[in-house]
Amino acid sequence: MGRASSLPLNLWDGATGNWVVSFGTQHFLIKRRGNVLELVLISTLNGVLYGLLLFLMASGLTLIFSMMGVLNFAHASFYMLGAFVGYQISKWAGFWPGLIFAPLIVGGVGMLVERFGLRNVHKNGHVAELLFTFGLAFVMEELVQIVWGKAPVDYRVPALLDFSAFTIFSTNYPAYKLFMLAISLAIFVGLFAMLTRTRVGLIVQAALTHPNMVAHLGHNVPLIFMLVFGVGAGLAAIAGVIAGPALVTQSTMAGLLGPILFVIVVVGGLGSLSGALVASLLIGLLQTFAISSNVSMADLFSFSGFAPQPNTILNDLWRVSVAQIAPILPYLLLVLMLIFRPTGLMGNRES
Amino acid sequence: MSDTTASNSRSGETIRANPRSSALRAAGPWLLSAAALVALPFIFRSDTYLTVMSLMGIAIVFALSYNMMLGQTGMLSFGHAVYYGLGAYFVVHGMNWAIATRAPIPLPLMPLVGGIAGLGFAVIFGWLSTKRSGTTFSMISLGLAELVGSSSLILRTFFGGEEGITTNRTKLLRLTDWSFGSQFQMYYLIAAWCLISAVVMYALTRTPFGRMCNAVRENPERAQFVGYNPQVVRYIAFCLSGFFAGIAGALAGINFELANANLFGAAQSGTVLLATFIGGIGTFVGPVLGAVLVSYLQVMLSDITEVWQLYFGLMFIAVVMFAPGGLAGLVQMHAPVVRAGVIGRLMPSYLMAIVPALLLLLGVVMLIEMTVQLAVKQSEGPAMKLFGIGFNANQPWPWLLMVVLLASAYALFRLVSPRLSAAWDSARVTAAERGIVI
Amino acid sequence: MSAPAALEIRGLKKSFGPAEIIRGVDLVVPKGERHAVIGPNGAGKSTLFNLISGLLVPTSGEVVLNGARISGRPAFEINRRGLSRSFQVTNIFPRMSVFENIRCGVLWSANQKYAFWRGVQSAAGVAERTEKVLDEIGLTDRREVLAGVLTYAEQRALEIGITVAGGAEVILLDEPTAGMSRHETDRAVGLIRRISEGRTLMIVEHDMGVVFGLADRISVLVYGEIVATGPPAEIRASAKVKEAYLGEEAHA
Amino acid sequence: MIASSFKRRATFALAAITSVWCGAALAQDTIKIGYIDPLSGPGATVGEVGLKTFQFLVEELNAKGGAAGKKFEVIGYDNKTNPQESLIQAQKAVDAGARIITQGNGSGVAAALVDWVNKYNERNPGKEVLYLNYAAVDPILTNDKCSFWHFRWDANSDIKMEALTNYMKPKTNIKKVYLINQDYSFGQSLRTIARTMLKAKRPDIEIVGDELHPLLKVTDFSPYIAKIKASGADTVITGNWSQDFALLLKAAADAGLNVEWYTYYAGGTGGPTAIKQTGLNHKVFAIVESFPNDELPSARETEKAFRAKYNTTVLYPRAFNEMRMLAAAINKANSTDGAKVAQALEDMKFEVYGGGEGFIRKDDHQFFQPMYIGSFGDIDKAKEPFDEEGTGWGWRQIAKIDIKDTMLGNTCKMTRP
Repeated sequence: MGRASSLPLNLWDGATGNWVVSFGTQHFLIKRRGNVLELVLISTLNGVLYGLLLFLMASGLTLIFSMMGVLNFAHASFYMLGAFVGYQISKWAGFWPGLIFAPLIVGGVGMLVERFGLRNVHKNGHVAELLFTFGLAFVMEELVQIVWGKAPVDYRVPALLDFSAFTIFSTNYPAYKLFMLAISLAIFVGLFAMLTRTRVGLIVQAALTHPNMVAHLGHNVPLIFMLVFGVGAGLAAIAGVIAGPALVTQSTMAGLLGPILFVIVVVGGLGSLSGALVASLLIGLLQTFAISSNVSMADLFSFSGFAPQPNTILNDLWRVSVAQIAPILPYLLLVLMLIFRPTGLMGNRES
Repeated sequence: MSDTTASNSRSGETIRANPRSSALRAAGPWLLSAAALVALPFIFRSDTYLTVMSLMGIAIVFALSYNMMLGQTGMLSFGHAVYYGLGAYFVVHGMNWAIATRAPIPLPLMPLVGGIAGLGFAVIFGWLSTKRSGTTFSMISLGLAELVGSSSLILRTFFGGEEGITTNRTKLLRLTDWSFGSQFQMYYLIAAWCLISAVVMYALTRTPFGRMCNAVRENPERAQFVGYNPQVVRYIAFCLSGFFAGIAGALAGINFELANANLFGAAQSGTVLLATFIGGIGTFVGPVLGAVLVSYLQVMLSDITEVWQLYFGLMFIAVVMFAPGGLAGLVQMHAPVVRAGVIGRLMPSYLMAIVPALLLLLGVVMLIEMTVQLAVKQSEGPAMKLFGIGFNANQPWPWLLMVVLLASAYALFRLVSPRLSAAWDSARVTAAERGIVI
Repeated sequence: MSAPAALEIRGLKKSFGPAEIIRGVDLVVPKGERHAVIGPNGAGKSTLFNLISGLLVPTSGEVVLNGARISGRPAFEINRRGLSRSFQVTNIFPRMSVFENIRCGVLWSANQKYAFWRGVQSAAGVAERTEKVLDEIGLTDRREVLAGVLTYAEQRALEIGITVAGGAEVILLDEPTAGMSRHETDRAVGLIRRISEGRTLMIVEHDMGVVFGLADRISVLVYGEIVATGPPAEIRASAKVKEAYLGEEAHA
Repeated sequence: MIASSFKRRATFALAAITSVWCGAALAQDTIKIGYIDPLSGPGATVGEVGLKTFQFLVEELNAKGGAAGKKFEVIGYDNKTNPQESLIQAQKAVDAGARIITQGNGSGVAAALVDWVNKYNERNPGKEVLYLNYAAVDPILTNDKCSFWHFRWDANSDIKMEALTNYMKPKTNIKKVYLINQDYSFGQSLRTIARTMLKAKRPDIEIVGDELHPLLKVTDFSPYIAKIKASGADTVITGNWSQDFALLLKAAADAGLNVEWYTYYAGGTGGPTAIKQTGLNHKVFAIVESFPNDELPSARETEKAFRAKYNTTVLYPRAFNEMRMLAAAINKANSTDGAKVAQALEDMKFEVYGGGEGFIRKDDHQFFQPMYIGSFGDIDKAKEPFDEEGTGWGWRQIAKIDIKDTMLGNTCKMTRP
């Protein structure tokens, strides 16, 4: 056979920084400007960072969803609220008090929402609870707009961390991003320790795998629910406080992230924290790497000489690059996952 | 038309009742609706109101199609706008094709194109998503909606990018001298399709399949043990719902002579969910009420206040928390009391409850508008006017008044609520004594 | 055994993870027989019913209904072949009227399938059959009430009504009298006797009075195995059964 | 003096309801302008500034007696940046007596409105509506989709690129250019024209990257910045606006990307704050028809008065041209009839806000005027009094593009009534 494989074999030529794409015996050289290794390293770091940020939110969402059966649509709104409260405190007292107090305040707000809102809706079933959080997300965005306006606020990276930590080849990596990475990791470790070492953690774990068991435990279930909701909101707020200065702090920030969180929870597997972690990292890396790739079908198959008619749907598909479809990859992953592995990566419950 | 689909309480009677009178009773509400639809443009004559009523008609079809899934079959979808949007795109392409080829298809038949497109895609996507139920189904619907929404920006040839595809509805074959150029004529086209779709969707609830939809919503496991495959029931419901969503989308496409990516958007899917739920998912008329109210508020509320979305959200939360049956649920709750003829007993305490309700509303509106004046509209200064009364929002007395309003509303509620519940209980007991099924 | 078998169970086994709940059940229920399954709590009676009716898929072995293998088939298909069951925990359509509940049980067998092109009221024979079942279970005057607000005994009767509405030849009843008063139980037994006339009945029941009064034959299930099968008198006399299950009660 | 928009809107709503019940249109005692732009939701930041600009202009014109003996009145309609919603609001505006609508945000909205105005005027002869566009820059609106009823005061995206590339032409330090734009019609047309024009004017410039990213959906631009960095670009051209601009710059500053930025909308709301945050001092350039620190005294005075009143910069100098020219056209036609006003506007020459003469090209109804390149950074407070968004930094005018260097052909085949 002339062609051993129909799949392209990609090789990176380290000496020249070019990629060699081979189809059997045919080789194609794709010239890359600059250093690919640099791109890969930076993308990996960014992907992991983005993934960990997502995990901070997804962990709370998973906890709430698994224990209370509530798909909390407003979860990303707590993230937004965390960023704004953190910003407000940073204006009065600096960044660090904001890091401590904003999550506490938002966690408190979360508990109030559970106590006076969600708990009353509980008797009307899960759909009503979901719709309640749906409305809440709506209202929270409006309230934030009234208080802080619609334009982005000037939330600054603390001076202490405003330098570049190291330089890979020629790209500076900001210290603040390393700090974000460290905080996210620390919280992940802390959360894990709490779940495996403490009494409340054990109850929570039992509830994750056997949701109907919570009621039989004899503990104060409403109180536990309230705490879980508060902790979930607080975790999202931490993500908000640390992401706020790095990304933009604006009332639209909740709407941008909300749907991705659901994807993570489902892809990771309902009721699985480690699944949520893996899914967060997967989506973080997937999106980051997809963005750094300009390849389209037209590039891949340029050797074939095939070109679809202009102004046809095929032509649209032919020319779209991986970077352009990066934002829909999570949803594609979600749909495929649900079709082929409905329990998610690490889940053991179907719905 | 107004009885519940959850409990078809008259189904037994109709067998015994005189067939002619029962047919009349079934047709009565529809004839009345038809008469009202014909008469409305002569009462509300401006183009603005014709536009708003056209939008209501579209929203009614869309909300009813949504409720085929949510209310009838128990499937919560976050992506119903997919079929709505595709309906609009296909009808606009269809119209442009008909204009270009001079195909002899009159405009009034065009919504069918959208319906068939909606059905076609529901057949494909439904096959994927109705394999699962509950939350998983909801998630798949969300993912599919995002996928289709994003692909509309990739497949520009078909979807026309962010500008979308336009058409001209007056250029199609005309059977009468109506060109459908004016909103007046467009209104009647929408009204007719709205009525036909509503009749068909209502009839669907009265078929063996419609009953099994309810059974699957109530208890999918049990449905299996009476011989039905819940997955098939859900799939058919999904497809039919997609068909009517496609019709609604096609009407929107014809009305605006435009199809674009907004029609797929999460906002569109969210709006139909809000409208359906606010109206009430437990009854057939609920979504109709919700669609009418929400369409009106969407167009008109933004004239009165710039934070209309906040009022919108608060209203929705209030419905979820205090009236989970929606508007129609509230009305339905009173049906036995009315039939027992003891509604009069509730009136005194209702009249009393109106006072704190109004005070509360006033207080909340003041709180929101004054905050907005000071926070959002700083540049315009503190001078504002509310309900025709001018004042300065930075002075203490309006805030004091607001607090007094809220506090007295709370106190009055505490005072009235025991009376209200006592009156309610007594009315219900009397109704039960008089043999009215609750 | 002269009558042909309505239901035949061969080497049925079911494991959940490492735990084997049904450990090889063989049983033949002839047409027209009223067959009771008794056994201590946790013996696997409900699991056996779930395996027969298609709610669970057996690990090995097979279930044969009227000569055709049904094990591994989905529940709705087994129901269509003429096997219907009730549930230990009331399993009805709560926000539908009593009439609707029963009618849902009738529709498939009246060949209505998924018809969305004709009215449910125009379907031939459906209303009459529903009326008849309503009459049988004594809920005619409660027809318009939502099933969810019925009394417990009424819900149990409705449960049986839904089960038999489709006219299945083989009926499985899972503890139909559990939680009932003496008086309610007597009425329920009367109902079961009426509806099982001319049908094959399999019943799981704890109330020994009901079992011995109703059953033609009894099987005793202990730890996932049938330790004895026979007419009531034989079971009452069996030392093996006494030892394994009846114990004290038989001596009393 | 407008006490509050609540009052105004409530009065209007009441009036609208009354008019419906009476079945009669309001008496035409004012020239009503329907302002159709986002006043709620994410787009409201810019939409509200626009509304304030038009309110400011209405007051200015009314103080001079209005036009043709009538006063102006602007009524805001919230289109939620949604084309369909815009059509509903346009219908409402027309019902409320407006014969002139104005809009600026979103090419999709603009395309829908042009289409709607065409159809409305065709179907309602004698009640023609004019659509004055102050900020939607998709070239198609004055080319393939041009309309007799549509006038555009903002330079379209191709004209801006023509001016920008003419400025870049002699700059020899530009060697490698990276294009990053939002993935929708505006971003796409921008990247295409940028490639064409750079190739024609500076064939030696290498385009090392050409990126489209999703519109308003990206939260972390660092992957894109990594790509720009890997490409070795020294200059980036972007049409990004709003958060897509702010986030892009933030990520660039974080990664220490040292390039020059040629932008369309760095001056937009939130843009200056973002640039200041990143510390890119005089590295970000924008092309506009006038900057706040314009030396023309009249422009400075207006800027001062506008800031005093609304605490924000004059974001839309072109809206001043639009409204002042509209008043002139109504006076010239001595009528508010849509067709007559449109005829009066065609070919009109006008002394523009920032100084110099501009004119409307009759062929396609595009307005032409001198354009300016500004650079954002620290300013000399004595000579350049205006900073932006309280950052202490401001715009410095670094180049003027003569009107002849902004002229481009068009493919418009206008049908006139």
